[in-house]
Amino acid sequence: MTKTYQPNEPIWCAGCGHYGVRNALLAAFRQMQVESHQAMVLAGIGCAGTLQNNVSAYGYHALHGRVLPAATGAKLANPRLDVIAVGGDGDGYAIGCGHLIHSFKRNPGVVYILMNNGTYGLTKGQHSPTADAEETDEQAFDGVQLGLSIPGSGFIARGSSASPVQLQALMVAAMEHTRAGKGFAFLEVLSPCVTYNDTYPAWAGRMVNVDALAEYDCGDRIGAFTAVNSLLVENRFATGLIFKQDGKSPERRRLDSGQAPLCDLDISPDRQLSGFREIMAGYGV
Amino acid sequence: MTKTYQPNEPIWCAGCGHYGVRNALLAAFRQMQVESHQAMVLAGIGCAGTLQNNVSAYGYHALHGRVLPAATGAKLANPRLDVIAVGGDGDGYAIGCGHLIHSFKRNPGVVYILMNNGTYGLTKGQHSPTADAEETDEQAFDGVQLGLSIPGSGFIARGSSASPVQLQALMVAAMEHTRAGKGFAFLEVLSPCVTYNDTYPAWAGRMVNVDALAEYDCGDRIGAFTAVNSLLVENRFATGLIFKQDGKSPERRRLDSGQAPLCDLDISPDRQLSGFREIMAGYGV
Amino acid sequence: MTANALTDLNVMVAGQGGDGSLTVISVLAELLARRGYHLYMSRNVASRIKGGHAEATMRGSLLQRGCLGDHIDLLVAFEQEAVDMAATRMAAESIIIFDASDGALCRDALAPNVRVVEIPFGRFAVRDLRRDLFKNSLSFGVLSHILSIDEGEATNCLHHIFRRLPQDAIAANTKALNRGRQYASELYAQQDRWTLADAERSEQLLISGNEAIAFGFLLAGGRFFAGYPITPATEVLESLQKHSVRFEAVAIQAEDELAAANMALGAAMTGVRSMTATSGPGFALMQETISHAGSAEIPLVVVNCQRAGPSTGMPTKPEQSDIDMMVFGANGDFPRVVLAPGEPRDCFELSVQATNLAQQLQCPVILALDQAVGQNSSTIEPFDLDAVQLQPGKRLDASELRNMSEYRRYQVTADGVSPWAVPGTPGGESLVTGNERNEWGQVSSNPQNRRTMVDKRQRKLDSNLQLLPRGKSWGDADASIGLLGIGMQQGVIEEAQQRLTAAGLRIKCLQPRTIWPVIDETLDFIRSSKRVYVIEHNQAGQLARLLLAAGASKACIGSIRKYDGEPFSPGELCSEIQQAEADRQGESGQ
Amino acid sequence: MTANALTDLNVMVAGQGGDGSLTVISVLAELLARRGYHLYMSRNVASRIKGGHAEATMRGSLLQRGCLGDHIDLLVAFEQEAVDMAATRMAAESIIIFDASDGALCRDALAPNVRVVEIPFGRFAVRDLRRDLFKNSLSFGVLSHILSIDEGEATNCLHHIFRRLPQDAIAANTKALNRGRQYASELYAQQDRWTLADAERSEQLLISGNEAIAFGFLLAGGRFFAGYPITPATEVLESLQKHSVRFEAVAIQAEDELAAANMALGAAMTGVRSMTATSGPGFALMQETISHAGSAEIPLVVVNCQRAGPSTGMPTKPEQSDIDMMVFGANGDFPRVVLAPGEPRDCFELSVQATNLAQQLQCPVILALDQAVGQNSSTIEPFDLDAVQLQPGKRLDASELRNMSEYRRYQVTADGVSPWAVPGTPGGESLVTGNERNEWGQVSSNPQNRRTMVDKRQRKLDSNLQLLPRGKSWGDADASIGLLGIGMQQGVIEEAQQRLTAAGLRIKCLQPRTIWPVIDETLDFIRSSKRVYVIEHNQAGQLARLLLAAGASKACIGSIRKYDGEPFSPGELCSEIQQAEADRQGESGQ
Ligand SMILES: Cc1ncc(C[n+]2csc(CCOP(=O)(O)OP(=O)(O)O)c2C)c(N)n1
Ligand SMILES: Cc1ncc(C[n+]2csc(CCOP(=O)(O)OP(=O)(O)O)c2C)c(N)n1
Ligand code: SF4
Ligand code: SF4
Ligand SMILES: [Mg+2]
Ligand SMILES: [Mg+2]
Repeated sequence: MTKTYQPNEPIWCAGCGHYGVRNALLAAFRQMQVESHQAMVLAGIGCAGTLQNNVSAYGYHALHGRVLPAATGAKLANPRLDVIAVGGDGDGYAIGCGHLIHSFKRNPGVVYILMNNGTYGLTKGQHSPTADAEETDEQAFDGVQLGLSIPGSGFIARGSSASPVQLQALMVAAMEHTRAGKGFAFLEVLSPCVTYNDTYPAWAGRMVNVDALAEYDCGDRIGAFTAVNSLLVENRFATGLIFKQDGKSPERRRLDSGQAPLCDLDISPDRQLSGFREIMAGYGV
Repeated sequence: MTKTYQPNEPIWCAGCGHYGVRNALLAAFRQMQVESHQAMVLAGIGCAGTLQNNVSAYGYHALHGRVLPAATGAKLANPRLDVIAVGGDGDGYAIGCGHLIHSFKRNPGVVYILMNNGTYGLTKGQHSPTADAEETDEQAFDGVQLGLSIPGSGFIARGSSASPVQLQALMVAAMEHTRAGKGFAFLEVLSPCVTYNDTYPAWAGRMVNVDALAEYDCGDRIGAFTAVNSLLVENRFATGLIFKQDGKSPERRRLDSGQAPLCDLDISPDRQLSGFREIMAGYGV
Repeated sequence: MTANALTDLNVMVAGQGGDGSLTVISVLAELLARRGYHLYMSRNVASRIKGGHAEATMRGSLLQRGCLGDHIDLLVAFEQEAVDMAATRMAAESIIIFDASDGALCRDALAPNVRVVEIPFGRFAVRDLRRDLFKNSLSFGVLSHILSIDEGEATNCLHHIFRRLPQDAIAANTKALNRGRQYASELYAQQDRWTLADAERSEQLLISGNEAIAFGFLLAGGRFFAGYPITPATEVLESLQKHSVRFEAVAIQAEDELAAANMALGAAMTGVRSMTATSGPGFALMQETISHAGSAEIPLVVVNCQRAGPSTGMPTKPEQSDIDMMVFGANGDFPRVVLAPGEPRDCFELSVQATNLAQQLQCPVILALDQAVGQNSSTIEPFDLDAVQLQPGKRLDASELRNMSEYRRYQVTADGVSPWAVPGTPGGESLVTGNERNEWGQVSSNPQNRRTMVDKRQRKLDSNLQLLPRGKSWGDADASIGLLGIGMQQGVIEEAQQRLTAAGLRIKCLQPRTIWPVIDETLDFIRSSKRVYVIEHNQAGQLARLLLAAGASKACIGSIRKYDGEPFSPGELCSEIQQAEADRQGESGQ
Repeated sequence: MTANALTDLNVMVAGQGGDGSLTVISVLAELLARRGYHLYMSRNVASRIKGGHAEATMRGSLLQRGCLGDHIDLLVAFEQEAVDMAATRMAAESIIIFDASDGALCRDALAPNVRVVEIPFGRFAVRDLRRDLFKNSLSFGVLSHILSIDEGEATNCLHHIFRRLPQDAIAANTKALNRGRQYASELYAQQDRWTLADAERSEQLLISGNEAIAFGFLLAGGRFFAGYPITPATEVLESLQKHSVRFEAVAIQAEDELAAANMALGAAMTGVRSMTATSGPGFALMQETISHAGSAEIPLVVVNCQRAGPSTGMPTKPEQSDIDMMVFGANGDFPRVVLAPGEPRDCFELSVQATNLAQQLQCPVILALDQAVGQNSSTIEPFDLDAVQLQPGKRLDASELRNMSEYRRYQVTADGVSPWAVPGTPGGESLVTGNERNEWGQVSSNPQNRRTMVDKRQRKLDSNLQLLPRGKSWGDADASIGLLGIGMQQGVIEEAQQRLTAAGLRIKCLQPRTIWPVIDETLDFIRSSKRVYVIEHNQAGQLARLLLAAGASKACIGSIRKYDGEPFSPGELCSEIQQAEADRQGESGQ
């Protein structure tokens, strides 16, 4: 076996929620029998954005806010990879939120795990878009609700680093969704920052697992919005698999139309000379 | 009277929807007795983003996608201005959509008129985020639905350049909302590009004016989402005043707390020397 | 311009956008090409949508030319404004074909020796053929008469251009053509007609720089492109969208330039050759990403088709004022390559090389175009497709990896380039990052490691200079005066040099094609000259300054600049140089 | 280090982040300040969150110093790693106070002449005082003993620092202090104690560059700030958020750097003085906006507190590798000013000047800091607040406007600056745009207008050079050897020069404070020297290259660079220069 880098131990503060996310991801990888060379874990910048260093995979540390475009490019180019994008709420809801919208819309087969702690951990505790309304004079942003508002969004879930079993199950469901060619899977994880915004106590009683509600239909967008919003105005969070709808990812659409994965193409020019000549002829005068 | 620039005639193609937007804005200005020196019209880049040249006001041509941050800065600095931001769907839903989310959240007293034509007019007809699903393999984006998903959003409306009376009324309502210190007012206008994406015929029968529905309650976020989404899946557009909720804008919050408009502050350092000395003393050793 | 067989002809067709000026030019281009002329074509449209002044200009010449000529010989004008705007550029004895539908031409702005043929095309088209649009074929009829083209040849060319139209449309246009010829023969004296040469026709392409960039990228194995529309770079995206399906490639329109560049990075990491293209404002937005590609060592080709800045500037006008940004922009020190093609063939070749170089050096490679290079079209010999070779760089496949005991993504090597494996390859797991890191890719701020890594990255350039494309030089190699310019200056410099040489000045020329790093070839050219005029389109003299920064002697560099959005004409450049030379002589005479 | 009254003392406290190392340094700082020492303080934290190696280093000196000394005289180490990392920097006869709670110190890496005092602080703190945290006061007790401080003075300083804590916390810390003193007197020989000087205490501030920037901005009338957190620039945002309410100012945290910069533009257009602050990656994102401010002529101050690049690089380490980007980044040609302060007073002064200059020139003004300048603190004399003057620039109020027959936002003037009115002023309606435009602000691509407008904008710099801050020069004005450096180099150069002078080398020094445009002062300094060593923190020699580009002679410039994330120490710089001089002598001897 070729020796390659050994995953570091996480550098997070003791008690940080992000440990729970990493553990759930490792467990999900085991459960899904993900081979380390077939997984690509891309991360934004922040405390959350160091998770890739603690997993055996092809890891990439993107620019702040740009993890989703990079993940999209990677997945389109090599659809065989399990492409997992991770990052914090600053990364995904502040500087990167334009790309989040367009990832829902474009629907690439990327699992996106966003660790929401209501703060900028790495830069030492500034407000993030999900920070409490009282502190910011602004209403806290909700990524799940946003996802529901984008036509074509197909997998929206929320877990918590305090509920490892549910979290692992949601990760597995997300990976299954992308592997099935259905497209983008968004999983927000409530993952407290014990150092700058310890919401463990505050969040503890506020989560409502929709998976456990008998009447909840995760295929109904309006119903999901109604549930999520009703909880939100009561200062509570819906968790679980909140919305799921089968779409088709662009990379799967390519494969279905008979095109090979980009990364497998034989690109030597002599293989397609006739095609090139034809295009060139089109410029002839 | 000081002679200043004379608004140009629009440079739009004959029949462009944007004429209707300009005319409605001029009419709304008249109706609201907006004085030209008290209005600031900021525009993004695109065909839509030339409207400021055709109005008597303080006009500003922002960078592509950045009109909302610029408008926010202007309004916070001078809350007396009627700050009107305008732009296209490429400007607002593609490159600028992160700022749109945060403008809903931050809630400055800015009227934002987004001219949606499903295409990039100025760069000659590429798809915009609201382009038809069939052409792009992606579901068209909907800004109204997005707005509803942002907690704290307070004014969401849609008009059409083909319905001048309604459009003018919505503009007036938006300006009243911001003038009352309630915050951000978002008005999407269906404004066809006759040259690259002539949707006049396609859109004609698809609009449903919620103002005309007896049972519609524009104060109910879930109800609004339900209505908008139900229409959307039938390929129809809700128009009218879709959602309204009274908030308080940050500039109004400043004024209410007794702070003067930034632009009125006497900034000569000797006026506040004691304050400065006190801060300096805090650094003393 | 003599009445005998024309060796060089500049024709402008101008009117309101939407007038179809381009059709007239296309038919004429077909005709000139058949007669063995080389073509150079430029469009000038106001930054507005439909309507607004729009002009298309074509130069046909028996010698290959890389720019428009000094003057316009023939103007087809559909409105007064078109004449007024072109007035000062009209050659002596030139001819204006004027659409007098809205009244007679006011020729106040025209020199007396400019001849005018007035015909109310539009009115006639509507009256005789029921559609204003036919004025184009009508005016081509007039043109063909003046150029002594016989009916058969004119009709042939028209039919060729309209070959995809329905039969009745072709018939109507043919009718319009003949009406035009008829009016012309009534109005335009037989003895004043011009004649075209009839040179040997060779196989030619008529292609723009942007199109050639896209084509070269595909040839070089490029299969992932992400871009965002922006004038004047959009055609790279559009060409690739057109051709992508055939090559199973992806050409994606992103939500903005940040997404485009980062998608390209994501694809590049999987080993797929990737590109993005933009113009100044978008390139400015991509700065952080370009620095990241430099830091994380990801191969990426970025096209910057420059327009007049700063900021939004004049989007449809050419400039070379992003040289500073391309060479020196973005945060921190990192290796990058900037290549500057001068015409479509160059665009093709450097696009191939850039795509290869990115793989070989694992760093950002920037293709610096300007609006004129990117959007103007010219005829060139067909590309030599067989000559294109792929350079894979140090890619490791699964079996190579299997035989290695260790794999470190950022292994320190003699030439600074680390062998790499792409995701999906067993044993190639690695950490790719924009942070400083050790060889394994693990974040490190150890000072010794830091020095090692900075040096490693820099070595990628320093020890691979031989891979960088050389420039094109011509003229009198022993001359003491040099002309140096990149991009759109190439064609103008070439013609100016020929004229100056004819006027007795000994001159040598260099068009550097690698502008960063500044390679020895460029410095040697300067060192071996008494003075070098650096010709460029910007206010600051960015290229001249770059050469000074690279060590060129200040005494040796003369800076010739223009920044009004209009390319130099060869004559203008000649006078600038002659003036500068005269000034020098004056100075040294004192 | 002699045992007699210390004139210069470097103390490091190091452990795991969260150990409270900073408290020990704060109490000691208070003590030294009372004794009339000047202070320079630096923190070095790993790029991780809680835990990870963290160190705080303080230099106390009777002469004002702008950097740390060559060596550490006293190290308080809470773990083995701290000792290992500092080992090579320990001075001869230096002392390490080691927390032996986890076992005895392994002193393999230490020179034999380093003395060690081992006390299990942590264990004792928990045992005697029930909280690990008290180890800080314990260790200060030991320190105070070694430094021969009497109990009263030590207690006083401790109480001052803890004055905002509850009484029982103060009491417990006092107890810890005394325990520490007791242990020390048992373990540490009386005769080996050091003594501090007792110089005259003057009023001093202890402030960082970032804090001084924020304060200067407020003084200069700055009332709108928008930023986005980024190391090492965040303190500018945080300081302004702290102070904004008192001055009715706005300090807003935007959703990203693009929003921050454009919000600042929006506010600036209303006449409110506006600023944003960031570091390399964020500054790269702001490039398009900076070009826009240059084009649209909007006053904007942008702080770039540089960190080690490229890309994410080493966020907590200093570098000066964005010089290229600040001077040459962004699209197109436009006027800009780049100022580089060297220490907190400079930060304050240049922040005031930048805020004024932006108004006077209506263009972007960039404040170039580096992590060391921005985040290190030092003692300085209080600022002269009365000296601050506001320069309003050419602002028109309503009555001035009323008396004008015409108002053109972009009026062409002799010095290129146009009088302007802000929204809300009757008669000042105007079009502000990043497109090229005529005087009224209406979009135009007319070539003549274009030239006029480019020239107008450039004139804003060229005819206002007298407004730009001069540098600081010192040393022997007639020397033929010059040292030149900006930012964090200032303090190191100063000290190196003193030592070199003492060693017999004649040297003059310049710290340019305006780095763009390159002003005559800088070029004159070089011209009047036989050689100038340009000292900077980056790999490429960006500052040296900039000076070459501005016309400095290549033969004259020597480049001394470092890029490992660690500042030069004065001794290191001395050797570099002596080595370079020796090399020169060697060469010329051949
Ligand atoms: C362009 C850019 N701007 C700012 C930063 C500084 N920065 C690093 S991480 C971060 C935010 C981290 O917050 P979040 O994404 O919520 O992650 P967390 O640390 O809370 O897990 C910021 C602003 C950066 N690296 N790049
Ligand atoms: C940073 C940047 N990228 C791209 C462009 C080019 N551009 C100008 S307008 C435009 C889109 C226009 O579309 P839209 O906003 O929908 O306005 P419309 O023309 O349709 O009214 C684009 C991409 C630009 N000016 N700046
Ligand atoms: S600062 Fe917060 S988010 Fe970061 S590692 Fe510590 S607890 Fe986790
Ligand atoms: S191109 Fe389209 S959007 Fe632009 S002016 Fe013409 S019709 Fe309007
Ligand atoms: Mg966070
Ligand atoms: Mg549009």
